[in-house]
Amino acid sequence: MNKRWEVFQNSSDYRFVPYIMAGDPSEEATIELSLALEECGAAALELGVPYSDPLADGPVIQRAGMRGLAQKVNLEKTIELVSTLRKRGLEIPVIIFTYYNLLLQLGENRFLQLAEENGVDGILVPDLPYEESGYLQEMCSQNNLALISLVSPTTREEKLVKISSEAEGFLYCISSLGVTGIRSEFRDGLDEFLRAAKANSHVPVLVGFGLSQREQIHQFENSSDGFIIGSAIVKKIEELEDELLTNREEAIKTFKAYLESLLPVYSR
Amino acid sequence: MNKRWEVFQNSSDYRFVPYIMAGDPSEEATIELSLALEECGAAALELGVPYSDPLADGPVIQRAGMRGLAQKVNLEKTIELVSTLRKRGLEIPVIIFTYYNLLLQLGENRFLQLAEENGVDGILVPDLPYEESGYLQEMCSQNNLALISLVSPTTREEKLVKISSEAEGFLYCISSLGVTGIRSEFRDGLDEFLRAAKANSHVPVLVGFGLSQREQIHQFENSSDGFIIGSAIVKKIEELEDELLTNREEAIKTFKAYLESLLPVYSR
Amino acid sequence: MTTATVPDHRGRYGVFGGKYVPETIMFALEELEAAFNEAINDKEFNELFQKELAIYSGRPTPLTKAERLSETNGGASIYLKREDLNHTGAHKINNAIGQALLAVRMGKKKIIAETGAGQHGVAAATVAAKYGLSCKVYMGKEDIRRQALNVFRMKLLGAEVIEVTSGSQTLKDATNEAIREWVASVEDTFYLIGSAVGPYPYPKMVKQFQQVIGHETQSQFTQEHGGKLPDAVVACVGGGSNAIGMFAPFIEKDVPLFGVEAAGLGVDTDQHAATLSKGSKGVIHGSLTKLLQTNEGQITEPYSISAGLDYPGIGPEHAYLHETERVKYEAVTDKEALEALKQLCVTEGILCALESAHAVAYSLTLARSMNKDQAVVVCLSGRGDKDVHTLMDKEGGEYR
Amino acid sequence: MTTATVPDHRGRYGVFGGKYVPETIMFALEELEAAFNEAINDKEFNELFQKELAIYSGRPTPLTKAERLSETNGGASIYLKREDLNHTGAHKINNAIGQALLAVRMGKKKIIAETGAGQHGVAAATVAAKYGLSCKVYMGKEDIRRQALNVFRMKLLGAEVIEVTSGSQTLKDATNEAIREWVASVEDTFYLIGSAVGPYPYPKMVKQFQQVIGHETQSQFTQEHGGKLPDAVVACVGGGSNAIGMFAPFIEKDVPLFGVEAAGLGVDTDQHAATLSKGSKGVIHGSLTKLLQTNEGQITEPYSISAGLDYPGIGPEHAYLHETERVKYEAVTDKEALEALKQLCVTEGILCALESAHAVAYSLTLARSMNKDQAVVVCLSGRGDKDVHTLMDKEGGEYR
Ligand SMILES: Cc1ncc(COP(=O)(O)O)c(C=O)c1O
Ligand SMILES: Cc1ncc(COP(=O)(O)O)c(C=O)c1O
Repeated sequence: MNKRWEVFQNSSDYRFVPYIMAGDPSEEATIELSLALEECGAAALELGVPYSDPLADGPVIQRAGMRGLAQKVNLEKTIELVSTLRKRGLEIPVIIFTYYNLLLQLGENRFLQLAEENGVDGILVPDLPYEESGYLQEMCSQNNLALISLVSPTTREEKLVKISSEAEGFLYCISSLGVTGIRSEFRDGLDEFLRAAKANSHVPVLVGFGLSQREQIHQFENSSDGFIIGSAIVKKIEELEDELLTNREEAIKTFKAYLESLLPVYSR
Repeated sequence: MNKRWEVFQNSSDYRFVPYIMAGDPSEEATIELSLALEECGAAALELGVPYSDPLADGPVIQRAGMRGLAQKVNLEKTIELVSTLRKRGLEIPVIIFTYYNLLLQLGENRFLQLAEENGVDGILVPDLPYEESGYLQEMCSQNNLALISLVSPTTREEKLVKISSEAEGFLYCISSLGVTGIRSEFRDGLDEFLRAAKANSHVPVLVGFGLSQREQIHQFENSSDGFIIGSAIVKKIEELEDELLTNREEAIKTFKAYLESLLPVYSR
Repeated sequence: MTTATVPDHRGRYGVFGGKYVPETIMFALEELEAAFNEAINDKEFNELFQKELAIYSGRPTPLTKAERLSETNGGASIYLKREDLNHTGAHKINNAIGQALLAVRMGKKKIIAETGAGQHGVAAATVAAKYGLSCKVYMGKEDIRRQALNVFRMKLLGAEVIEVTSGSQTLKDATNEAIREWVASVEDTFYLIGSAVGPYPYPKMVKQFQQVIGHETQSQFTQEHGGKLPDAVVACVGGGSNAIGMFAPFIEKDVPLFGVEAAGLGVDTDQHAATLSKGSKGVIHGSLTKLLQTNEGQITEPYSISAGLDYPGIGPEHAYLHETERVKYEAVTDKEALEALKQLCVTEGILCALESAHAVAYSLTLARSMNKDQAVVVCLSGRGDKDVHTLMDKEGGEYR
Repeated sequence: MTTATVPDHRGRYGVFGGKYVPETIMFALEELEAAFNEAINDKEFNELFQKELAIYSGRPTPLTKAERLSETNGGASIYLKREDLNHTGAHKINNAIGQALLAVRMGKKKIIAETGAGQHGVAAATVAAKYGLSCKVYMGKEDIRRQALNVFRMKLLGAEVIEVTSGSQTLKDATNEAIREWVASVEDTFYLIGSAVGPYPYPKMVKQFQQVIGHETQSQFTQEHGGKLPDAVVACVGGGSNAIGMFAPFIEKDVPLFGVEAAGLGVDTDQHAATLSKGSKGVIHGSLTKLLQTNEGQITEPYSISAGLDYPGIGPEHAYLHETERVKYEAVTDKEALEALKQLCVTEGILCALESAHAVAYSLTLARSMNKDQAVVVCLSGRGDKDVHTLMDKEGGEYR
């Protein structure tokens, strides 16, 4: 485990992990947004890679992907962006969120090499379930990269135990069925599922999918070690698109204000 | 047999029998046209009854039927028109040319009664072949009305002999396959067919369907006793439609001139 | 029962039937009659016909129990004889194959046909292509406009589609025109009539080629029900070919039979095609039958939402079966047919032809008046793909 | 041969196949796999499936010898497996019935499906109506516009058609969206996939339900030919369901097999759907297979005149059969397919689907290279009624 993960895991904070799309609305914006997120308390960063067929994502992130694609951002460029982020001072772990096909085309070895060269800490492949992840898991272990595992309320008990206990970086607990997006309600029995995950995991257990309000975040603070927010933040970025391209400084200020309103005090 | 048929049958002329549509373009026009035809040498007159579905007729007579229908001329009115023709001096036999359905709806008995009352001499039903005509044939015989029979180049020898020998009024020899209309050529072997008809018939044998020019008429003068012209005359009437409605006298003059150009000298 | 002796040797079903055609084509009817009689007594011809029905058109068509439709509706069970599964989508092909094989046997190289909505035209063009015959299809100008897709299909199949501009420019005029053409080309041309109408021997011939519907139904039903016959048999009636084919084996048996005509906007309006319910005796297209006409004998234009029922006449055997009361003829409105079509869609996943929907509609009424342990068989004469445009127009915004 | 052991227990055909889906639906795939394996080992289920195929869809479909087509073309005899005669007009219904029966067995009340041209959507809506399930069909906005008739048919059948506005608004996006919906409603919803694609066990399941095509063909052909097998078998390949169903019983036998992809405007242009000929290894819709993509892995929009072949991926078993060279995959252009469609029309009276026309086109080439005493069997996967609009647009004035 690298230094950045150590800090992440040893933190006693209720961890905030944001998701943003690389290149949305520009590479420079992504850099500034990432730095702003760290400043506002992000414990790690998920960096999405634009993809033509993001079948685990809802409309908000789909649109972000389209914007990223329009910027011709691909997996390689996304990884290289991490190097820039490091140069600009980003210290939190960065996880590349990519669909499997992009990884396949780049080649797993090349990915690992680039990840290492550019300061990437983890990878999350939403369409690579545990059953299919054996090879990548092994390669990642050998290369000191965390392959982030997901578990869902529909994950069978036995499998939940297995995934939880093998998880690296953090364990991503899907808080609701469906694709990424903003939700107003969560399933019953979620706490139980989270507790079972926590009981078996050696790494922080984070809850994600659909969180968009401070109250929702509070809901999980006893049963988890942190939370992931994607669509709500990406939506804000969408709103700020024009400003981010023309008057970035102002936009970043607005963005930070939004984050402060969203986040619980303890995670800032 | 009535007087008019006697004159017709005893004539030594090459007989000209025209066909016109009742009510085309008006009842009055039909009267004047009929008289003009007699004046120009017609030996008998076929008076068509407008019908919605004239399946033995080509486009020219179909259109004439539409004009007649527009004048609300029906079978009964057509028969009554004959009475007017008689009053106006027409002396040649008049044959009502009607599709069978019109006759059926009027009722065969009623038809016979009206025919008698109005001076009708014969009836021709193009869709009532020999095989179906037994009853009507008998009724006509009893009422002194000629049911005009048709034979075609496709009529079997045996049947040709039978129909020819039973024919009344005149025998209608169809000179070409197809519906009524104007044709420029006739079948080979037509003379032979006509001669066979003549050999068996007790009444004049007339040739019809498609004749429109003097030369065509000459073609049959040795093998038949006369000819029927329908579409060519009806077409002329169609050309004269407006004039027949607005300046009938002039129209009738033109019509007569046309007839003179059409007809062989001997049949005028 | 009463029909064992019809048609008589003059082609009469009681007073109905006969050959009311110009003398010019009488020889062709005789030639056809002779060839037909010879063919149906020839084992080889019958076997060939059966083989073509099987390997080309996909017969036997199934008899599908409409479980959810029956349940929803209550009363008797409803069975569907699936003529919609035939090649080209309706029963029309049975007859077209039969007549085309006969044409080939007679050495004819050309066929002509009339069509209204284009279903028979497509069937005729299909068999012409299959057996290497040339094909002219007569179609009213108005119908050509309404049925552009079928016109295109016929042309794809190599047929010549001839626009008929006479009269009301619809089916009856197309038929007139086809007969006119036949008169002109009778020596080398086979006229392939599309329903159980026309001069003798057509009504008999069409019945012969369509009775496979009834025979299959009988054997399928009895097999499933230990020899029992259905308690009622229902078919729609345009010219009457699917109905007569369906009824054929049951006429002599103790099975209630129902023919369903199109009532259009209602039999009490002047917008319907209920020939038997509202027509009178007359001659149309070579046959003495019942038809819609003025009291002077001018044939009137019928109306129905379904183009295949939109015919002013009816086959002479139906006129006879109506007069002898062997078959009951009912009329179903556009609206009732549409409702039935939709109900069949959502309960059975079958989009039937608008024509067939008339039979389905009546079968629902009938089934409701019967017991749960009884069974009604309906002839589903065709599929509804051809009618989707009409339905879309009808439904307007509702489905769009 | 080489395929006796595929798929392996992880759903792999060699390297291809697998389950590349979000963790949320993994349990549903397991549940499905278990239910499926149980069902196909249950005599009652299999009998029910066979019965529904027979009495609802009209199976067996015939194997028609295309005499005039073969003659015109020269060379081997061509036989057509008539999937066009199925209820709803294509082989798609075989699979839809199978999956719907499985859904019912699993106690699911809702089905979802994706569709491109609407053929699978109609099949899904059909079986949903028949078995009393609710049905949502995902369809790209662009396809909804192009296929208004099929959209209307689905609605008539009671299905909800959901417009997909993401991505290129076509089939691949509709599939993405259906999967998203499935992820959200996985607990009570059955995803009815329309081709031999998707995560395991779908490719296996679709093959299982489509193999009736090949089994019937084998028995029909051998019966007619004293036990001899055909000399070649040809099928078009979109996702690959009709082809895999047709090939199934022949894969282990010594019969040359040919899959035909859509070459669109030509495999050397960028307007084609020749996944195997021109694609590369990748993951699409839950399965590792070959697909059309940029070298960075963005999936590209394929093109074919036939909407059913217009898919950027292909079932994983085909990728495997391609790699092992057990099946030869060829590509046929729009133009060649159109020519073949027309030739089949005028020689056999059969208007086939544009998809199927690709298989027909290649079979002509193949037959020409073979002897008169040999036989090629082509899977005529569907009828062409649905394509008449496209053909009319293509032909422009020529047919109008
Ligand atoms: C599907 C279908 N059913 C019924 C009919 C009516 O014809 P018939 O009464 O001859 O069966 C037609 C005629 O076009 C038709 O297409
Ligand atoms: C008639 C027909 N054939 C073939 C296909 C291609 O699908 P598959 O490759 O799954 O058979 C389709 C798909 O819509 C179709 O409608």
